[in-house]
Amino acid sequence: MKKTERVERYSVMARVFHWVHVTAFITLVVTGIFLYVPWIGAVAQDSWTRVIHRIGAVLFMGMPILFFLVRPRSAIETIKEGLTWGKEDFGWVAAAPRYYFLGDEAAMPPQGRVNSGQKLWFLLLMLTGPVFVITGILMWFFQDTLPSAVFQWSVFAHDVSFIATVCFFFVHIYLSVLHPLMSGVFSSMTNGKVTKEFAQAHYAKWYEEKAKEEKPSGGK
Amino acid sequence: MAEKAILFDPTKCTACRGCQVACKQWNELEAVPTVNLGSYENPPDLSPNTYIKMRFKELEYDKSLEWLFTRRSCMHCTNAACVEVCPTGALSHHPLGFIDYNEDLCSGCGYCSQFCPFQVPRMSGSSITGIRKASKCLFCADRVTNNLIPACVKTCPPHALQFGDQDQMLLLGRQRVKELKAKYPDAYLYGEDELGGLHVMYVLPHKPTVHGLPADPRLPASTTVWQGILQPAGYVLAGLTVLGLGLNYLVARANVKSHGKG
Amino acid sequence: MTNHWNDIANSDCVFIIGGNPAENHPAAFGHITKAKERGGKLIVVDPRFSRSAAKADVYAPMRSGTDVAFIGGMIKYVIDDMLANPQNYNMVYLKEYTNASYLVNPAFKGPADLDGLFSGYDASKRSYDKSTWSYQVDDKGIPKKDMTLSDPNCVFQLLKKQYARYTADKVSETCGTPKDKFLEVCRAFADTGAPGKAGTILYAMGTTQHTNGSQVCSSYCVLQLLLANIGVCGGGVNAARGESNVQGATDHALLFHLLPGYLERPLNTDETLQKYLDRSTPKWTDPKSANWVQNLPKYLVSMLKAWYGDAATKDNEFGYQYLPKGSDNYSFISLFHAMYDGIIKGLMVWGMNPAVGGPNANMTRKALEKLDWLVSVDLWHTETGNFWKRPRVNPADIKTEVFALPAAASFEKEGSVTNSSRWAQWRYKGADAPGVAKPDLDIINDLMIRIKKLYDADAAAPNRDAITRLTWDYGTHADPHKVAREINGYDLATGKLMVSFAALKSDGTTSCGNWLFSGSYTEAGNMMARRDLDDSPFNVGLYSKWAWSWPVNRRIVYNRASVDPNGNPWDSEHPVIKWDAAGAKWLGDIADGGYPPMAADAGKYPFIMTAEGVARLFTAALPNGPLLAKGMADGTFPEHYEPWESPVKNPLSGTQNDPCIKLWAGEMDFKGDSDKYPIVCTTYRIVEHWQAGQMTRNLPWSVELMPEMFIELSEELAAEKGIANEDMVVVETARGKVTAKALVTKRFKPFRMNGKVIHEIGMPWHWGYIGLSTGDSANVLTPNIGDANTMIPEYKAFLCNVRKA
Amino acid sequence: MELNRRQFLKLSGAGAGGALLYSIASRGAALGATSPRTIPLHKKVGESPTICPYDGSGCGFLVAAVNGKVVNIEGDPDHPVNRGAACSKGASMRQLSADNPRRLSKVLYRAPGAADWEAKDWDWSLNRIAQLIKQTRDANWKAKDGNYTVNRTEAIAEVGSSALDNEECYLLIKMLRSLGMVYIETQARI
Repeated sequence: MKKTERVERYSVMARVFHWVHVTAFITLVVTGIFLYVPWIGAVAQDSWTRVIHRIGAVLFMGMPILFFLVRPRSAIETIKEGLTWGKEDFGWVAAAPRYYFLGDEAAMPPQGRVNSGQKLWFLLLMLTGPVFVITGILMWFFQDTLPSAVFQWSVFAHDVSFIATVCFFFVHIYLSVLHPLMSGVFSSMTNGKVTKEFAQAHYAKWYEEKAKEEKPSGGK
Repeated sequence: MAEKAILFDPTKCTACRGCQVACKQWNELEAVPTVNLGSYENPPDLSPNTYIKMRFKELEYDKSLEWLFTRRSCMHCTNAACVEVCPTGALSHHPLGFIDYNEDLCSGCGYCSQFCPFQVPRMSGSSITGIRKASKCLFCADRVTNNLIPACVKTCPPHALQFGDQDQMLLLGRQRVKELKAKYPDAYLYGEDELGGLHVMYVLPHKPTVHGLPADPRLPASTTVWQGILQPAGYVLAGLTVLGLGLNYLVARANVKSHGKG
Repeated sequence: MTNHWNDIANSDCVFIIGGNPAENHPAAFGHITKAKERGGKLIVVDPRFSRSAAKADVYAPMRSGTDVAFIGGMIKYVIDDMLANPQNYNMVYLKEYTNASYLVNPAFKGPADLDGLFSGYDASKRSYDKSTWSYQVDDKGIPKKDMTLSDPNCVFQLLKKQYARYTADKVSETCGTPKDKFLEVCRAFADTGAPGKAGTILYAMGTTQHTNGSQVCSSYCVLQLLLANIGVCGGGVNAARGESNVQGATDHALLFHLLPGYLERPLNTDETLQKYLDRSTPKWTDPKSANWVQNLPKYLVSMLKAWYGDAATKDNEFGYQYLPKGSDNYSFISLFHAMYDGIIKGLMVWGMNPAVGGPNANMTRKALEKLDWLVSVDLWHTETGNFWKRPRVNPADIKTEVFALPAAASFEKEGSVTNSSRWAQWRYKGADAPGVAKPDLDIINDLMIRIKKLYDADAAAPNRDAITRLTWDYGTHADPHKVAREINGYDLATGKLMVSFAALKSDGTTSCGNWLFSGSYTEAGNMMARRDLDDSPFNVGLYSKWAWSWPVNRRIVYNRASVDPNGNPWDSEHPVIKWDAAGAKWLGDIADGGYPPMAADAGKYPFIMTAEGVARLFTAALPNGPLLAKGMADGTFPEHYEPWESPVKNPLSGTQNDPCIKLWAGEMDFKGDSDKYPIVCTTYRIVEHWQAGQMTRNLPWSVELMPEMFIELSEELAAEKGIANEDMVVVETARGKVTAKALVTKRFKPFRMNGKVIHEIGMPWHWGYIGLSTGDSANVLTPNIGDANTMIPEYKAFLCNVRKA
Repeated sequence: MELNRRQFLKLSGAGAGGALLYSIASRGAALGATSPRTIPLHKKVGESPTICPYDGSGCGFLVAAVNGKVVNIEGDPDHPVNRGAACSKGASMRQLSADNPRRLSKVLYRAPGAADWEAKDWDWSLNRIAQLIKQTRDANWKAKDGNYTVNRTEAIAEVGSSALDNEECYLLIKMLRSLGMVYIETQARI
């Protein structure tokens, strides 16, 4: 059987960063959720969740920083990408309900390397990540020195971020794993590649740019 | 079961501080290293090894000197911020009214110590590792659930501390305030209404702030907004998200199939 | 205490002066609170605003050492008020139960006549010829009386004359007390003079530790007698004692001048038992006086029988000659002078720490270096036991052989202690002592067994029989019950335990180690171990079946003064005793002597322990009797004298100091003058620590509460000296200096006396150089000067200067 | 006005998708909030009556010990003087016990000029003390003062103790006077 043609979406580096970050995030969620849901709180006794939460926090804070240090250019590009909103993005917003519910692919304008939904997820993380980090650090290191109101509102802000992030995280997982239209997306974060068809269907703009880029360079 | 309360009458207290030591004796708490801070007061603050301390204050009132002695310990609130924010159930309302603390359940999050309007609970251990436990006055839970009175109350030579049914203590406290009114127009029974009623009430000759107590202790606004609005909102949002995604899954699966795509 | 702790709750007015029960006797405050809840008032007079003062209804500051001036002013207030409003006072009590009506020798002159002195003073001897301090007697030797109290030579008129100088203005000028505060105190306490009302005076070492401390106590007695407050519920003159068994140690005569039960020591001149008894047994001819102390021979002979058993016979004066005799003053200050001078070569220290607790500590510590040997029996290392390794000395230079013997703590052994209420209470062994530590009883027993063995083997040793014939049959481990029974005494004919001292005999047929404790351990059992809370019949808190109180389980002494001459209580609400005419017996407390009421034919005067049978407003000097019967050393009435070191001239007379105090002239005895040392200094205790500190400065919990030595001074003085709170300051006297943290407080205020500002500072004396918490000892500052009667050091008022360190 | 968490939820959470989840989640808290814990006493309270060794009030205390070691000391609730009360000193009495490493647990001896203590046994020490007492007494015996026979020694003194039991005080004074001692003082004098 002839192999389906595949295109690379994420480098090894990107995938490692992604999964380590995911691990940190899930660790934080799991060890954090004990403080949110009282009836499982008993599991959290004797502070082990606090220790793990702190380790997770270091990873969670550390990965983006590391990424910045290792791949400063692509990090900046990623941020630029997330902040750059064109007409396709507004088109995406308009088309999203039909697209995701009814599979109306025609309504969806062609998307770049990341679609607008992913941009939103990224932006949210850009927002909540620092909130987590700053309030986390305040609560971690400055609880005895700053007024307790700072801690109290830090908990609040940490929680707001938590709720928003977790809800969006559900969406993220759902779209990555379960949504019928997205059946190919998961592999992009495992082996880094998607099929040509998938790329064309979901990231048409990106696929075309990529195809153009590859030709002059002689390709493989 | 009738709720119990402690009534503290600073006008009878002689600051012998038997309560401070009796508490340590019963609860096996070690002495805190201290230095003299230009006053009789010590240790300087509550700590994991100090559940109760007396505050000393010199005050000129009505042309004569007063030396105020005020108890500082857990107030065992009815509307208790610590219980509201405790995520693990380590802090809870005991049917006898006091805030029961089950150290085994404490995860060391420190919320109680940060949300308490009286800044009572203290953390032992390290906030860096997070390996720690909260500590605070236990209301001598093992004693009071075995028909003994709390160690601090029992030890008080001038009967400045009394223990009994909350309504009884209320009556005593009101009576005492009435007696004090002649000399102290500001006399006040602190804890009758504060935070839904405290299980440690003070007969105050002066305004609460003079005694170093918050005039109007409340649950911090953050507690209400966080516990009262945000937390449930979080459940609602998460629920809605999951519901929405499920709905989407059902709809999308049917539609995407009908489009004939795989 | 004439009364007891629980009885304070019965008081209508609790007057605390020279004491600070909130800090030093906290349990008292349970009873004071009850008194206040009943509507009673609390008065506190103290140089500083103490934790007791913080609870007072009336607080009056008073410069240290001016107690007699203050009380004298109150006495004047009461006498003046009494003459104006006799209906407000118990005049029957005054006339019938005190010597107010007794006529005094017309040759007697007092300070009002002699510028602060009494008649008979010999300046070269610094003592009085007391021959004029006597009563006018009739041909039967019975004192003459004037029941109208108007004869100029009657005690009441002499008293009035004595205190006429003590006006409120003079008190204010002398004591620095604002006049309105002084009068407030007078009014509040004088209210207790009404029949049925009672006021109590609660005092401690702030009263006694003065060169005229005994006279301060006397002044309380005079005041209380004028107000009819002695013998009644809620009244009395009540010394709060500072150690768990300082009462018992005194009762058992661990004091140079006594034998057990307050019997006087034999003097050089008491060559025979008979001479001793003749001298110390009071004689009185008034048939209405019980003169209980005339029974003294029975008590002494019974004690000798307990000590020397079969070796005490009529033929050898019951072993009287085995007792050492001495007339010199061997009191604490003398003792350390003798040690300093090399006379004392060996010292046993039993649970005491004189290197911290004694006055002029630098000299005390230096004196210890002169010893050949020192034995310290204690629970802890003490400054005394470790004097050879104190700061700034080289142990190699000190040749003293030192032993530290580990003793068991109170709850690691069994035995009894006597509290301030005179209650002997049994306590039990509840835990094990550490290591090889053992009860003092075993240590004493074991040591004496070895000493006896040495003397058994040495026939040539001087006065050997005193040791070898001493009964000492306690076995290898002394049983406290056996000792307690020996103290209680036996009827030697029957071998039965004595029921009370009333049955003791002087013929050698009874034994009793200490007559005061006779009845404490009877055939019915150990009375001191009783735990029955029955308070019948009057429910006034006597708790007569709880433990046992000397004498004869009497809870309030002089209780016959609580009833009228017919035996009916002055205060029917709080009766101590009551005569049941039908049953011809007393109900309630054990009455002072079983006699019927005074008005009955067989009745006696109420104060059975004085020769006169009445209480003394005027302390006459009687020819025979125990120490006090022979009068006070320094006068018949309390008279104000300034402390030995004082910043002012005595405003009340030209006699500056108590004229009878012994002045020391050792090479380390220094007196400071007010030019160099203008500030009054006083020392005291705080609730968190105890005495010389070894029992609390080694306990982490106590140290946590009060971690450091400190010095308290007023905001005004601090400003003057540029001292801020928590600064280190140096306090210096003629004897030494201490450095400690300053505690600047509103609780000390400068005294304004006749325009002159006098500062006073104070400090606790608990610290020393050994222990978990260490610090400078306040007693480095205090002088070697003692009370004219007791030689208790004047710790409470001396002169100093203070500066920032 | 303060709405507590449960009240608020009743009002706001009902009907929402998460309400079910919340009600499950909060049940644990609701139970925890009123846990009728009866907590067993963590140690014995007291059994052996004693009297406070500090001031002269004579307060009653109860000592509880396990295998001879003190686990608790607190006021004797029946005692008429203190009715169970204890000041800071009385309440700290337990730290007087053998558990306090500062307690003397050995017989210690310091030889003349020595820089430190050395441990000895009772036998040696008491024999030595007995000898010292005898030597000092006999060598400084005063049979006469002027014309009077006085039979005393002024070379040995004893101070204390108001910390002893009555029975101990009595045996002590009996011993001291039999030795002819006159320099005998206790805390009462100072």
